[in-house]
Amino acid sequence: MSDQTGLIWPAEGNARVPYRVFADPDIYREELSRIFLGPTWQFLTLAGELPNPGDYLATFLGETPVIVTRGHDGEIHAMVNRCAHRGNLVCLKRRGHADNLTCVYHAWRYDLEGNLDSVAFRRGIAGKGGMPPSFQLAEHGLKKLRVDRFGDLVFGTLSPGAPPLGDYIGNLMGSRIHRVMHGKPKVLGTTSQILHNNWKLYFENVRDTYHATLLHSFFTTFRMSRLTSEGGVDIAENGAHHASYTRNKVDRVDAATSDQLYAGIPSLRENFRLAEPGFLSMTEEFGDDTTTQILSLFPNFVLQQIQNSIALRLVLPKGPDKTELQWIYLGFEEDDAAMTALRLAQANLVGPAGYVSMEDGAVGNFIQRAIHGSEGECSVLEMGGAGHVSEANRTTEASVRSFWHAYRPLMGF
Amino acid sequence: MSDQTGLIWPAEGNARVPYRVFADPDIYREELSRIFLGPTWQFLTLAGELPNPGDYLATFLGETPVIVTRGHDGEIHAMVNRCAHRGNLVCLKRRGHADNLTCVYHAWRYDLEGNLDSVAFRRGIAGKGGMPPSFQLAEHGLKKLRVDRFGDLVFGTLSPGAPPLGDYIGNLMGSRIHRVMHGKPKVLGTTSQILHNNWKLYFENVRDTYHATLLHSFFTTFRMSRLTSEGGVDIAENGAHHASYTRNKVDRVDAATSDQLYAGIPSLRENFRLAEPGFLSMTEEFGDDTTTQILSLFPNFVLQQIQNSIALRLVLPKGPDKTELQWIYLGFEEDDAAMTALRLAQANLVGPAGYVSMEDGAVGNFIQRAIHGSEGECSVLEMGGAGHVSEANRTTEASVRSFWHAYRPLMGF
Amino acid sequence: MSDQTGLIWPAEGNARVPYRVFADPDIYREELSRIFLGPTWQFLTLAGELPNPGDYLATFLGETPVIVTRGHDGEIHAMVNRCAHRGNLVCLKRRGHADNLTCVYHAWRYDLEGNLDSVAFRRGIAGKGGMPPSFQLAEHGLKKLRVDRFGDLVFGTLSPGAPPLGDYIGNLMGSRIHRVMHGKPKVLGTTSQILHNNWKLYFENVRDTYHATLLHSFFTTFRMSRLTSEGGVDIAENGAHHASYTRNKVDRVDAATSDQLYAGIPSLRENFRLAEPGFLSMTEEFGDDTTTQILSLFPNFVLQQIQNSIALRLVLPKGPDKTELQWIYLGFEEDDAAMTALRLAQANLVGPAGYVSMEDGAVGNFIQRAIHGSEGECSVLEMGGAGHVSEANRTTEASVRSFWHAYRPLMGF
Amino acid sequence: MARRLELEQLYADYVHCLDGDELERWPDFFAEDCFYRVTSAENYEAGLPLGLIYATSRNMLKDRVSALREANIYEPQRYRHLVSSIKIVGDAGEGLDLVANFLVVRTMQDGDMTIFAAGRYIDRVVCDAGNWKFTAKSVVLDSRQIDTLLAIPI
Amino acid sequence: MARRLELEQLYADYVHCLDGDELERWPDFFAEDCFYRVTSAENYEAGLPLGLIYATSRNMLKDRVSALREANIYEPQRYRHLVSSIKIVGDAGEGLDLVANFLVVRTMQDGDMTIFAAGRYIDRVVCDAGNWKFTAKSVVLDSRQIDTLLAIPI
Amino acid sequence: MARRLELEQLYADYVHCLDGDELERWPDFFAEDCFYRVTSAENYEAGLPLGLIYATSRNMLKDRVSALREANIYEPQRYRHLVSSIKIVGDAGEGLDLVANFLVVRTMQDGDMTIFAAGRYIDRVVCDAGNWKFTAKSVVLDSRQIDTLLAIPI
Ligand code: FES
Ligand code: FES
Ligand code: FES
Ligand SMILES: [Fe+3]
Ligand SMILES: [Fe+3]
Ligand SMILES: [Fe+3]
Repeated sequence: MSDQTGLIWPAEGNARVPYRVFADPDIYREELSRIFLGPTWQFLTLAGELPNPGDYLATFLGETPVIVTRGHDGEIHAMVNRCAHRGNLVCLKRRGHADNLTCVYHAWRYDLEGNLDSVAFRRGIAGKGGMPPSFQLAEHGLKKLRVDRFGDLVFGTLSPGAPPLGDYIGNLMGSRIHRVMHGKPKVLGTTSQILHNNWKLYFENVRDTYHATLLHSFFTTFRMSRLTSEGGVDIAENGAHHASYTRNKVDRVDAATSDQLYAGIPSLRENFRLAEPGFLSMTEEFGDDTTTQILSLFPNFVLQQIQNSIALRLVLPKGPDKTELQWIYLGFEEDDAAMTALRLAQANLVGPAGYVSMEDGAVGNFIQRAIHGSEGECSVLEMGGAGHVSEANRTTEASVRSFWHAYRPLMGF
Repeated sequence: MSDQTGLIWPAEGNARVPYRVFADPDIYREELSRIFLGPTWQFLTLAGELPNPGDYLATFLGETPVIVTRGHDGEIHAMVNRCAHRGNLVCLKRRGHADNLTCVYHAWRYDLEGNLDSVAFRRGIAGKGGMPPSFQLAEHGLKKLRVDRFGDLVFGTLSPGAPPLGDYIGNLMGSRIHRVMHGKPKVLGTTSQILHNNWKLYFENVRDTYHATLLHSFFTTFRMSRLTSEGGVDIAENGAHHASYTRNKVDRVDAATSDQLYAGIPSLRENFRLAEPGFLSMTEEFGDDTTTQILSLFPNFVLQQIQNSIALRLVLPKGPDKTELQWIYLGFEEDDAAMTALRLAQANLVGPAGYVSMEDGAVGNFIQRAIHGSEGECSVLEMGGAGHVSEANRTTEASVRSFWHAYRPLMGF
Repeated sequence: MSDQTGLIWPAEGNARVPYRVFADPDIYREELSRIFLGPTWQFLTLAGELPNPGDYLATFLGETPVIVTRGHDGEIHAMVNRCAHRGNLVCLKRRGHADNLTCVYHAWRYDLEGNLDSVAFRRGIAGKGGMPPSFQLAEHGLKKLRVDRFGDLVFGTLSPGAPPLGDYIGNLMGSRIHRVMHGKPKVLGTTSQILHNNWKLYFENVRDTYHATLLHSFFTTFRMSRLTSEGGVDIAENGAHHASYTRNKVDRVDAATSDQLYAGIPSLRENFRLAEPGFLSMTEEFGDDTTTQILSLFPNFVLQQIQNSIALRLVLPKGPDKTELQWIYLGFEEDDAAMTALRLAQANLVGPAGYVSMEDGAVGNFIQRAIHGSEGECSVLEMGGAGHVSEANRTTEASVRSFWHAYRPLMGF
Repeated sequence: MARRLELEQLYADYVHCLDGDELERWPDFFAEDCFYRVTSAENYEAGLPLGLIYATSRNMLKDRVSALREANIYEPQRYRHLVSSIKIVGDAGEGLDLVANFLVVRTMQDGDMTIFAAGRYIDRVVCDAGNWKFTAKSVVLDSRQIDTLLAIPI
Repeated sequence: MARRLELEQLYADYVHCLDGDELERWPDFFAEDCFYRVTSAENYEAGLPLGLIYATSRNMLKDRVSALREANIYEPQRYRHLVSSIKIVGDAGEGLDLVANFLVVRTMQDGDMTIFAAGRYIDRVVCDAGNWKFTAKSVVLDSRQIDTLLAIPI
Repeated sequence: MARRLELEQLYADYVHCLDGDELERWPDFFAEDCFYRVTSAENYEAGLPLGLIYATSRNMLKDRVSALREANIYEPQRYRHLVSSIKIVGDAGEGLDLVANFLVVRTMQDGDMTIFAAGRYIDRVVCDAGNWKFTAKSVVLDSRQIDTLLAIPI
């Protein structure tokens, strides 16, 4: 690899990140094949989005288009969305329902599992034309993904080398997923956000427990979360995933001390109050006092619980300096009207217009613009030391370092 | 070449096409020089578009801007649209009339054949400045193209190595051009279509006799053309060009059998009828029962006859994943009002909004999107076997294979 | 270098420029580091734009974002606008006022000279987290530029190797700057122009004394400037900068001869007259009869005096084929109402809509488009011979050649 | 003045019909005997008769709609028309001649937005039993280029 | 007819308020008891209740403004709204139902312009003491994508 | 109300004149004694007097047109103006003060379309013998950037 991109990682290891990895088109291309087509499990959809056999939707592994279907066998299947004949997109619509998958170009027909069923005029007409006898349907199906579920979350990979999904996620993350996904998911709505920055800058941001209360005034000003609240960060057994959490009802220091620690930090806005702060108060539903939990699975999935606002986020690379961030806002079938109303009100906190997430849509782009001409220099990840293991505090960049810990071997850096 | 782009063509030859050739910027750059600036003849204009000496228009060889003029000698001339001084565009307008070609930047003046006539202040002023004595006007003309005509069609090349135009086109294509261009062309209108795909994906599409009745429902549903109609594909003597044709009045199988062969193929829409189908009926003008003929000359020209709708199409590469498709809709001076009305009505069939061509504007882009991450894989061109010679049927990809047959040696693949 | 980009400069030296240097992305990247981050002084701002300590503005060295501040010490300072922590833009606004520079991402705080003052939660909380003891604030400041002033003009460089600013500018250019900047600058307004061409094509244009009266009809038709007027071009001692000047009240030849020399040149429009030509007449303010002076400092600064219209122009590269041209229109505090009115009226001459500069916004793009497929060929710079020294006439490309004279050694060409 | 507001409503209804994907209602904005074409300013100014979409009767408009629904294949997309500067330029016996400026933003299913078309409507309308109908509508596009394809009418 | 012009003025005032960065005046265009949301056509047509901005009272609109002024960080930017094809679609007892097309061009401080949003306003207004107020306003974006972030309301 | 429609017609006529390349008619929309400038919001808000185009009389507008016709060189291009949200903001003795939003799409001869300009007209008009004329027109562009060049007025 290094002979291809010539990148030499600094001796400081995960405590330094060369800015070039956020800008270099060659490195980006390598990531698409080594990471997104490599031995990683990537979120595809919620199982409930495909209730019936024949339901399908289109998504991506990195930049590779993928079809996800509910087969006649009742199982979820996924294949590359590229016809085996001449490479046309087999599914043109983002979601739909069909008994089979027929390519519009020459009407080759695949079943819902991606097997090639028929080729139009395979035998030619009146003994002329058609496919040669050597042509075998079985050899020309759609390229299939390995698919597995973790609860209602469906993941896929193109790599035979990826470990079983359960091992990939691990127990630590698994239990933190389960505590949030405690009911039958009901989608409240979706959105998509175009970030003009490298996908890793967003993933660093999500895993960055240090920034939240410094960049997002709401957390600090309204004591929704502070670094002085009880909380910490868990790193998965395989070192690749993270979950940060806050129990803001429990303070590690008293309120005055907390204010004092934030004194002079702009995110604490002394005189900023709301006319209707009611929507900020949380209704206990998880039974563990955890008010905020941000969980990420390498390389493209985020599960968010901020108070009662629950969302899945899917990170899709679109180029060295462009990323699509898809949001799926969730409630549960079990929710009563009041809970649904609360989730909708708290949705004001997150997403592209979110009181505590708006800034995350821009900060990656600020970095992307700032590093022009500094591709040879490095960012500094020393908060909390140089480690990348679980910590019972969030004044650390441990989970950001753990991202690079997972990234570097895959890339050969 | 292979050492430059590292592409190794598959052993199956023309029956396989690596998707990478549709996406790789290095291969695209090589195509611009090896094919579009290489030993190929490319369509420039209809002679009638430049009726008078001094008329000029601007077009392209690949991405290289070109001027085409009618000289004072009454002949058509073409030169690269780049001033010999500092490289400015000499002609700024797409078409116009001028007695000479004067560059706006420093007023260097060329005659209509591209010879440098004068250099502003060549002798300086009052003995100061000006060009050195060594400067020879004759050495600084515009770069000239070889230009030749085939009937009213004007072609050009920058390559001394290209064979004479007549030999390049050959007799088979020549006679098929003549049968369509049977009168004095009259332009009914023009348009231009931006295709978000590699230029070769469109050229494959045009030469693909297999897709028409499977992708375009009008052909099939209204029996304008079916694979079961009599027809075939001719490949030029040099293997580089093609002409597909249908005589839909003659069926190779009876109507019922034809319907049966199309049974289950989506392009046959049982219950789709028109309120005013009249415009679909053809007025015989070619005297040979040929209802559809699509002819392409490598690498950038298409002549279409669909019923009485005649159009020239010019394929201009604009990047690895962008192509401009220019349309010139034709009638003939000899047309009466009824024939003109019919051609205008049948123009609904073709172009960006055409009932039987709309899909061709998108399908190349579908492929372009589908092959992300599959650059190492190949499309499969086995319909009708592996050959690339004329066939009396269209259930074949022979003429698509013949495109690659012409492409590969030029590229060194 | 040649081994990196493989460019071999033609034997004719500065009399030839390979078109490839205007289009090749690799050469462009090299320019950003070798020229814009290299031993050149680049214009940053007028000192008067930052009157008070705490005033700041954001600009660029090439594509590298830069902050310019007025420090508490009353001096002007400049640093790269990239946080030493994780690379975020420290200043988000194009201009503003602040007592210190605090990064929004994690609230690291810098003083107005770029020294790191504090790191949020550097000591962690309750003994957990925070930066390691080894972390030294002094080692993590913003990257500082060398800053120096020439009168009210502020320049900066990132290179320790750049000579002192005064030596860089030299006496010849220095005196020509002083004659224009004879008062306390007052900004009348600003604008910015996006040029779809390589930055060097604009810089060639600015230094091209040959084109002005041939491309811009106003100069010629209204005798504002002609090549037959007295004038010349000065080249700086270091050969890198230029100043062209006209004294159009003094003609080198009589009016009739002048008209005759321009006969047949399109820029002389016999029958074009203005209803209100009054604004074209100059009010003497420089005491030396010089009616036009265009001065450029390598690689990105232009000082213009056209009659009483004074403007600074800043050339910012934005990609191989994109350039931003920023304009700052000036008057002086000493101006009376009549002079201000005259400068505003004469502003119609320059800028994106300027009667004598409109064309310069497009001509670079015309060249950029014309050289597609001609990257192997060269422009010809032989007007006035092959030299690049001061001349008492403008029918020469000496100052264009002097640009390449300065460019080539920096690039290793 | 009442008439002006009626005509502004006509254009408002017309574009909401197209933008709201109520194509089946679209032919009803035209007289049975009508002319509709989409062309470029280049063709229009050169006096070339071609239309990218070319209809000489309301039935041909209906066929266009049924083809879009039944026969043609194109990726899901929607238009958003902005119309301004509606102006009455003639009042011949056979109807009112109108011009108006339009802009069409096309949004694809993935969310990608582009300026798909900008230009002029050059129209003739008649009032038939209290309802204004187009007897002629020329959609004159400023650009000679169509991005990808032109499916939905303008 | 007078009413139509009043309603057109309402939309004109509304967009000049937003484009002129007079956000503090923005809540006054709404009744105290009101509903405002920004959503995508995709959510709207699927009947999904989510709003990217979601307010059930004028006070929540005021909080949005104070957050933009006091709490949230975003790069300087301005909107330019173009509105056309305002249409009254219902006249129930509780107010008038209106739809209108809009386009928003966003300009960043460096001068970069983009089509930030295009879509429909689906509104209800009531006349309160001679002033028209929105009791409900749904901003339905054609695109499912938001470029970078959505700070200023639409 | 009649006045409002007259003013809307004034803007409609004005943009059709520019978009239709009838530049020779353009100065007639102004009083003989008038002020016209094109500037950026940045200059406007900073109180800087500069205009990219700056005229203090109708004759200077005529000179601008004759320069575009006779002297200046630029690639063939056309504008399409969309105007909305025209609003009367003042009614001093010397005339009516108006603001309006505009968007200009520029189309080049090859068909390339871009958003060339978006912003506000800040105008003063007077009624002279039944015809409304601009005595002052400030074209305030949201963006500080001009793409390539500004030839045709806005
Ligand atoms: S590409 Fe799919 S059937 Fe031919
Ligand atoms: S570039 Fe053509 S005359 Fe100089
Ligand atoms: S990036 Fe600036 S403080 Fe972290
Ligand atoms: Fe955040
Ligand atoms: Fe086709
Ligand atoms: Fe110039």
